[in-house]
Amino acid sequence: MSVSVQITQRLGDFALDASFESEGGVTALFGPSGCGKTSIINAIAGLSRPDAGHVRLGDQVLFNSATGVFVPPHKRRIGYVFQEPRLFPHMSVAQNIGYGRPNQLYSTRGDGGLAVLGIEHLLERYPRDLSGGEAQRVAIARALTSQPKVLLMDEPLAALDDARKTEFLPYLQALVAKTSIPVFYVSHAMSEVAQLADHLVVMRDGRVARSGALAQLLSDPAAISDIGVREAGAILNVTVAQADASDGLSVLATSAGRLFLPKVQAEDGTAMRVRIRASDVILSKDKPDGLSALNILPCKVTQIHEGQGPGVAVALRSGEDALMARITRRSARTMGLTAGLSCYAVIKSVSVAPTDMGGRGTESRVAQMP
Amino acid sequence: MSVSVQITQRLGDFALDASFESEGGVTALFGPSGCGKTSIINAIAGLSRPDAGHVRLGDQVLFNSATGVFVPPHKRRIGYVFQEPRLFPHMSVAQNIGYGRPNQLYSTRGDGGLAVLGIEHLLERYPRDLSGGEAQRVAIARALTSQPKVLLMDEPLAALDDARKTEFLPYLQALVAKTSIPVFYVSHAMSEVAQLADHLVVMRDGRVARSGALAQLLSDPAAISDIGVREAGAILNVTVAQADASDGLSVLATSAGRLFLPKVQAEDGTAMRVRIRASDVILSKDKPDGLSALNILPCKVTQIHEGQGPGVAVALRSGEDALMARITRRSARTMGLTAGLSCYAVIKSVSVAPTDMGGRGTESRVAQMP
Amino acid sequence: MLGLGPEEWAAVGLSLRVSIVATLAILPLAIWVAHLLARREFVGKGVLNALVLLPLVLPPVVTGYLLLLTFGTQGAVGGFLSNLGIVFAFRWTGAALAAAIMAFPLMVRAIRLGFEASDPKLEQAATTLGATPWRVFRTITLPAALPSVIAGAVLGFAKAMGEFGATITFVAAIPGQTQTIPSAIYAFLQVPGGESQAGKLVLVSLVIALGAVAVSEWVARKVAGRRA
Amino acid sequence: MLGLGPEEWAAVGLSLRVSIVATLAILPLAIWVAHLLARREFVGKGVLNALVLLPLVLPPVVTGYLLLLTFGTQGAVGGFLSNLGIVFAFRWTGAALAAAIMAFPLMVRAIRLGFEASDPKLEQAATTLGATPWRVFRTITLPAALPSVIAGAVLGFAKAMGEFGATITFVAAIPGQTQTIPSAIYAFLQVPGGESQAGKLVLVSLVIALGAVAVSEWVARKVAGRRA
Amino acid sequence: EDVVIFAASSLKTALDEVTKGLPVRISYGGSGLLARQIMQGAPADIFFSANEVWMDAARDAGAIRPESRLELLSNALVIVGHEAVPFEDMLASDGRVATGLAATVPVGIYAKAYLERAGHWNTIAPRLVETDSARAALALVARGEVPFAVVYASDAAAEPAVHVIHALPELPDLPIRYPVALTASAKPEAEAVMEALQSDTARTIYSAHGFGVP
Ligand SMILES: Nc1ncnc2c1ncn2[C@@H]1O[C@H](COP(=O)(O)OP(=O)(O)OP(=O)(O)O)[C@@H](O)[C@H]1O
Ligand SMILES: Nc1ncnc2c1ncn2[C@@H]1O[C@H](COP(=O)(O)OP(=O)(O)OP(=O)(O)O)[C@@H](O)[C@H]1O
Ligand code: MOO
Ligand SMILES: [Mg+2]
Ligand SMILES: [Mg+2]
Repeated sequence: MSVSVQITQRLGDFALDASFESEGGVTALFGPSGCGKTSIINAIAGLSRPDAGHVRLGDQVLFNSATGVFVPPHKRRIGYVFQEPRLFPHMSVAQNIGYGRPNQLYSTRGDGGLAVLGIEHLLERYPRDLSGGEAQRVAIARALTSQPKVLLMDEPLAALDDARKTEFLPYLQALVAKTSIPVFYVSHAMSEVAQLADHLVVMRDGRVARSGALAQLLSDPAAISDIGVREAGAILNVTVAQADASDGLSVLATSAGRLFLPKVQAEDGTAMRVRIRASDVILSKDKPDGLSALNILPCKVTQIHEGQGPGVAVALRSGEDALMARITRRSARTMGLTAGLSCYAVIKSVSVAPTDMGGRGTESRVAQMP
Repeated sequence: MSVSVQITQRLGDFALDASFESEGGVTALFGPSGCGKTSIINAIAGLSRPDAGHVRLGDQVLFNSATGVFVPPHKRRIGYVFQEPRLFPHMSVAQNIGYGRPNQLYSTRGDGGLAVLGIEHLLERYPRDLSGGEAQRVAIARALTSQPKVLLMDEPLAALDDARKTEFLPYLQALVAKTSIPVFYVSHAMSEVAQLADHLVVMRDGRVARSGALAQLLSDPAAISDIGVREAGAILNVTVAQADASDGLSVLATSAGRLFLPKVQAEDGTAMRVRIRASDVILSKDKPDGLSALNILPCKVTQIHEGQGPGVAVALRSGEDALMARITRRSARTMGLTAGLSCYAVIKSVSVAPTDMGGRGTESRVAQMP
Repeated sequence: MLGLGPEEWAAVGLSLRVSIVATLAILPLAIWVAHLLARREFVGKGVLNALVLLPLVLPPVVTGYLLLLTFGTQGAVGGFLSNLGIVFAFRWTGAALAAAIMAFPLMVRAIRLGFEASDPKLEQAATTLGATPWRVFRTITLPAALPSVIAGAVLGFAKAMGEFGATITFVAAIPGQTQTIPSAIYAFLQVPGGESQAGKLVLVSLVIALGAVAVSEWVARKVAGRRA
Repeated sequence: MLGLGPEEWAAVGLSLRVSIVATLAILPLAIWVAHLLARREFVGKGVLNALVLLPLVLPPVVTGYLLLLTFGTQGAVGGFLSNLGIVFAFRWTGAALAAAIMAFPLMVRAIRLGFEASDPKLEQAATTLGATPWRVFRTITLPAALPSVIAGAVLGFAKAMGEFGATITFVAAIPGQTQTIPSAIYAFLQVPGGESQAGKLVLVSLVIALGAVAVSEWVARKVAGRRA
Repeated sequence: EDVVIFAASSLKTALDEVTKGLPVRISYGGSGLLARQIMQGAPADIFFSANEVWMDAARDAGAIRPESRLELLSNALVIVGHEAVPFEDMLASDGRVATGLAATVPVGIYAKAYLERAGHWNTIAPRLVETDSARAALALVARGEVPFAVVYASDAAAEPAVHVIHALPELPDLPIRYPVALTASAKPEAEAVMEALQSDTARTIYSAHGFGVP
C-alpha cells in the first residue's frame, strides 16, 4: 500500500515542512531529537491538523487541505504507540489492552503478542504498579490489539532491554507481513530501523533530509553521515542452503559464495536478507588464510567515498550483491584501493547478529512466530 | 567514595532483595525491564522506604532499618533524572532547571551543560511545547544543576539520538570526574554503560545477579550471557603516543604494540582507556598481511570459554593487557586454538568508536569539555 | 426517639428524599454544563457562567420567588407542565426542584474542575483506538472527573439538605409534604424556648452530613482505587 | 442611577466589601483544611469533613443564631474578643464572618479537589531537588491546585454575595451598616409592589456575578497559561 | 448618630413613610429574630414588634425599658382570595389556604386561634399552606398559586391583587397588637423618635396602611 505524506505546520517557532512517499511496509522516521518526528506521526493520526498538505494511505485520503478532507482520528483505525505510555490509569492492564476492541471479549491467551511482550502476568495490574518498560509494553499491546489499519509507533522500544527487543522485533515484522498494514516507526536506534524498515525517512529541522528504500540508503556511501558510521552497511539477499549445519551455524548462499551465520530459524531454500555492517567488513588484497573469520567473499571495488573523518566507505560488488566496507583512509591508501580493484571481504560470522536477519515476508518466519 | 546498598522491599507480588557495594564513581544498574532498577533508585533517593536494609554513601548513612535512620529525600542532595521527564508544567524550562538552586540566579550562559544538551534555545518554553527528547534533556539539566552530592539517572538517554549521546556522555563523565560524586546509572544500552560505568550491577528478578568492576565483568568470558554478546570486550589501558597523526588518526601505545584510532582529543602522554569489543576482534594464527585493518596485536590465548551458542569467547593476553575475542566454535576448532597458543588479534581501527574511549578522570579531558 | 414527634421525623424523611432526588436529578445536567464550560468555547460562555452562579448570588428568597413565577401553576413553565400533569407547587417535587436549583452552581463548579484537570492526552489515546467522542467521554473523561463529580454531588446534597429560603417561598411548609428539616428548625426558632427542639434537628442534620461524607469518601476511595 | 437610593447603593458597596474580605480572609484557612483533608490521614477526619459541610447542611438561620450565641457580645467568644476591642455582632465585620463561614464549605471542597488531582510525582521531583515540604507546597502543590483555588474563591465570593439568612440573623440589616444586597432585596420583597426595586438589586447582583466570573476566568487563563 | 429601630417586616411600608426625614435607620426582620438579637445586645434603640409574645420575652430578659412600652398599633385578620368569591363558597371549596406557620409564625398563631374560635378551623386546617411570613402567604394569593390566605388587614390593604372576602372578628383575649418600646441601651435621641412614632401624622399614616390605631 503506497503512502504519501506532505505536511506544512507551524508549532510556535518550529516550522514543519515535510513530504515523503513510500511503497508502504514499514516506514522509519529517523532524526535527531526535536526534528519533528512526533509531529508528523500526530498529523498522520489526525491528532493535529496541519496548516497545509495531505496524508494519503493507499487510495484513502485521511487529510487534504486543498479539498478540506479531514478524517477524524477515531475513524482512521490507527494503532498509535505514543512516545510515553499514555495508559488509562483507571483501567487494569487487561482493560487497557482491550479498549480498542470493545465489542470482542479480549481473550488473554489467544494472542501470542502478550507472550512476546512478556505481559501476561500483568493483566490484573493497574498502570501505576507497572515499571517503565512494562507500561511501554502494555501500550504496544493495546495498539496492536485494536486491529489497526495503520500502525504508528513512536520510539516504542526505547525503554526495553535488548533481549526483549530481540524477541519483539521479529514478531512485529511477521505481524506486519501477515497483515500488510503500513507502519510508521520512529526510532533513534538505527539497528532497530535497519532490521525492521522498508523505507527510511531521515529528518532534520522539520524537513526531510533523505527519503528512500532502506536497503538502498544503508548501502549508499553518500548517506553514511545521515545513517551513522556504525549502522551503514549492505543488505544481502541470501537463500538458506543448510539451516542446521554443524557447530550451531547455518549456511547461507549468496551470489558470490557461502556465508556461515548463527543458526537461523528457517527451512532450507528460504529466501532471506542479511545485513552486513560496513564497519564489520575487513578488506584484504589477497585471500587471507588462518583467520578466525569464516566468511570471506571475493569482490570488486566499485566506488570509494571519502568523508571528513578518518574513514572512507568502500562500495563493493560481490557476485550480484552490493557490499560496503568502512576502513581508514590510511588503509585505503596503503592497500592502494581504487575502483575496479579485486579484493576479499572478510566478515566475522558472529558480527552478523540475529536481529540483523530479517525474513522478507516469508511464510516460514510468520509461521513460527510465538 | 564507597557505596553500600542493601534493600529488601515488597511491592505487590514483586520482592526486591538486592545488595551490592561499589567503590563509588559510576555504578551502572543493568537488567531486563521490570527487574527492579527503578525501585532501587527510588530507595536510594528516599522516595520509598525499604522494609529492611541500608543505603550508605561514603560515611553518610541515608537509611538503616536497624538503627531507624531515614534521611528525608530533600536533605539527601540528590540529582534524580527520572525515567520519565517529570518537568514542572507551570514553570518555564529555565525555571525548571533553576529549581534546584533557588538561591542562585540561574545563569543561562554560565553552564556548558546547556550547550551540550542543546537546550539553550528552549529556556523560555514551557514543558508542553517540548518534544520527548527535549523534555528529557531539560530533566537532565535540572538534576545536574542542583549541585547534587549523588546523581541518580534512570535511563536518562533513552529518548536521545546517538549524536546527542555521543556529545553528552563525555561531558557527564568529565563532570563526574571533576566532582567525584557517586552516580547510579540505569541503562539498557550496554554501550552507554561500558563507556561510563566503573562498577556494574546486573539485576534479575529483584536480585543482584552479578556485581563487580566494569572492566573486569566486561572482560570476563563467564559474564558474557549477562553483558550481551555484542558488548562484551576488554578494556585496554593506553597512553596517547601521537594524538595528531596523519589521516585523522591518533596513535596509542599499549603494552603490546601500537593502535591506530580515530583522532582523540587529548595531549600526547595522556593515559586513557579504550574498549575493544570481543566481537570486533578477529584472530589469526599467522601475522596477516595486506588487510585493511590497521591494528594487529600479538597475543597469547589464556582461556577458551564455550557457551551454548555457536560462539566461543577467547580470552587473550597481549603484553600486560587482557583482550577478548568472540569467534565461532567452528573457527576455534579449525584454527586449533588452545590455551597457551600464540596468535594475532586483528582489530579494525574504526570499530573502536569514539564513544568507547573514556578518559580516566584525566585533567586533559576535563579541561576541554564544552 | 430523640424526643422528636412524628411531624419532625416526617421532615427528616422528606429532607432526605428531596435532597437525594434533587442531587441525582440535576447531576446529569450539571455534568453536561460543567463539560461545556470546561471544554468548549462559545459566545455567551461568560453569561452562562454567571447564570450558573446566580442561584448562589441571589438571596434564596428571590430564587424561590422566581421559581414561583416560573414553575407555579400560574407561571409560564408551570402552567404548561401542569397541563402535562407535572406539578411542582406545594409538592415535595417542588422542594426537590428548589433544592436542585440551589445545589446546581456548587455541582457545576466542582465537576468542571474535574473536566479541566482530566488529561487530553489520554482522550487522544482513546480516540486513536477508535473510540467515538461519546465513548471517550463515557470511558475516559468522565471517570477521570469522577472525584469531582462525587465532590459536586456531596456539595449539592449538603446544600439541598440545608436549603430553606427558596424552598419555603416556593412550596411553603406543609407538614409531611413540603416541610423539610430546615423549615421545621425555622418553625421551632419562631417560638421563645424552641431552641432545644431545634437543636435536636440540628443534630440530625449533622448525623446526615456525616453519613453523606462517609458514603462519598467510600465511593471516592472505591473509584480512585488503584489509580496513579 | 438605576433608580436605586443611597441606602441601596450602600448595600451594594457593603456586599462587595463583605464578600471580598470574607473570601480573602477565609481562603488561607480553606486551603489549609483542604490540604489536610486531601493529603493526610488522621483520626476524626470524617468528623472534620462533616463539620466543614455543616454550614451548608444547616439552615442559614441556625448558623446565624449559633454565630450570635458565640460571637455576640454576650457570647463566650464574643465577650472575650470584645474585651480586646474586636466586635463582630451587628458590624460589617460580622457580616463578613457569617459570609466567610457560609462560603467555607464550598471553598474547601473545591480546593481539596485540586490537591487531590495534583501529581505526587512532581512533588517527589521537587523533593529530590532539595525543596523542603513547605517549599514543595508553595511552588508545586499549590500552583497545581490553583485552578481549584480560583474556583473555590469564586464559589465562596458568590456565596458571600448571596448570603442572607445567617447574616441577617447575626448582624441584622441596619441600612448603611449591616444591610447587604440580599437583606435589602428581602426588605423590598416584604412590601407589596416592592418587586421592581428588588429586581434592580437582583440585576446588580447579576452584574457583580458576571464581573466575578470574568475576573476569575481571566486569572485562571493567566495562571493556566502555558501548562500541559 | 442615627437612632436604630428594629421593626417587624410587616411594618415596612408604613414605617418608612412615618420616619421619612428622621435621623433613623430601620432594620426589618421577623419579630422573634429581632427580639433575640436585642437580647444578644444588638445596637437597637427602639423595638417595634409584630406581637406581644416577643416583646414580653424581651422584657423578661431585661432588654427593654418596660415603662416606655406602648401597644401602639392593632391589626385585624382577614381572609383574602385571588377571586372575590363569597365566604361561604370559600369555606365549601377545597382550595388551599395560605398563612404563616400555624404553630410558630405570629400570623399563623393568630389565624389558628381566630379560626378555631369562629368554628372554621377543622374545615381549613387540612387545606393549609404554611409560610414563613404573612407576606409570603399574601404573595401566593396575589400570584394565584393559592386561592385563599389568612393575613393581616394591613397587608391585604397594600395588595391590590387580592380581595378581602371575610374579616375575622377580633378576639378580646387575643388582640393583635404591635407594641413598641425603647431598648435598655437606647440613646437619649431615641425618645424624640418614639414621640414621632406616636404623632398624629404618624397615626394617619398607620391608618392609611390598614393598621388600627387604638
Ligand atoms: N505497587 C506495585 N505493585 C505490584 N508490583 C509492583 C509495584 N510497583 C512495582 N512493581 C513491580 O516491581 C517490579 C520492579 O519495578 P521497577 O520499576 O523497579 O522495574 P525496572 O527495573 O525499573 O523496570 P523498567 O526497566 O521497565 O523501568 C516490576 O515488575 C513492577 O511490576
Ligand atoms: N507548541 C509548540 N510550540 C513551540 N515549539 C513546539 C511546539 N510543539 C512542538 N514544538 C517543537 O517542534 C519540534 C518538533 O517536535 P517533535 O515532538 O515532533 O520532535 P521529535 O522529532 O519527536 O523529537 P524527539 O525525538 O525529541 O521526541 C521540537 O523542536 C519542539 O520543540
Ligand atoms: O440564606 Mo439561605 O436562606 O442560603 O438558604
Ligand atoms: Mg518525539
Ligand atoms: Mg524503571
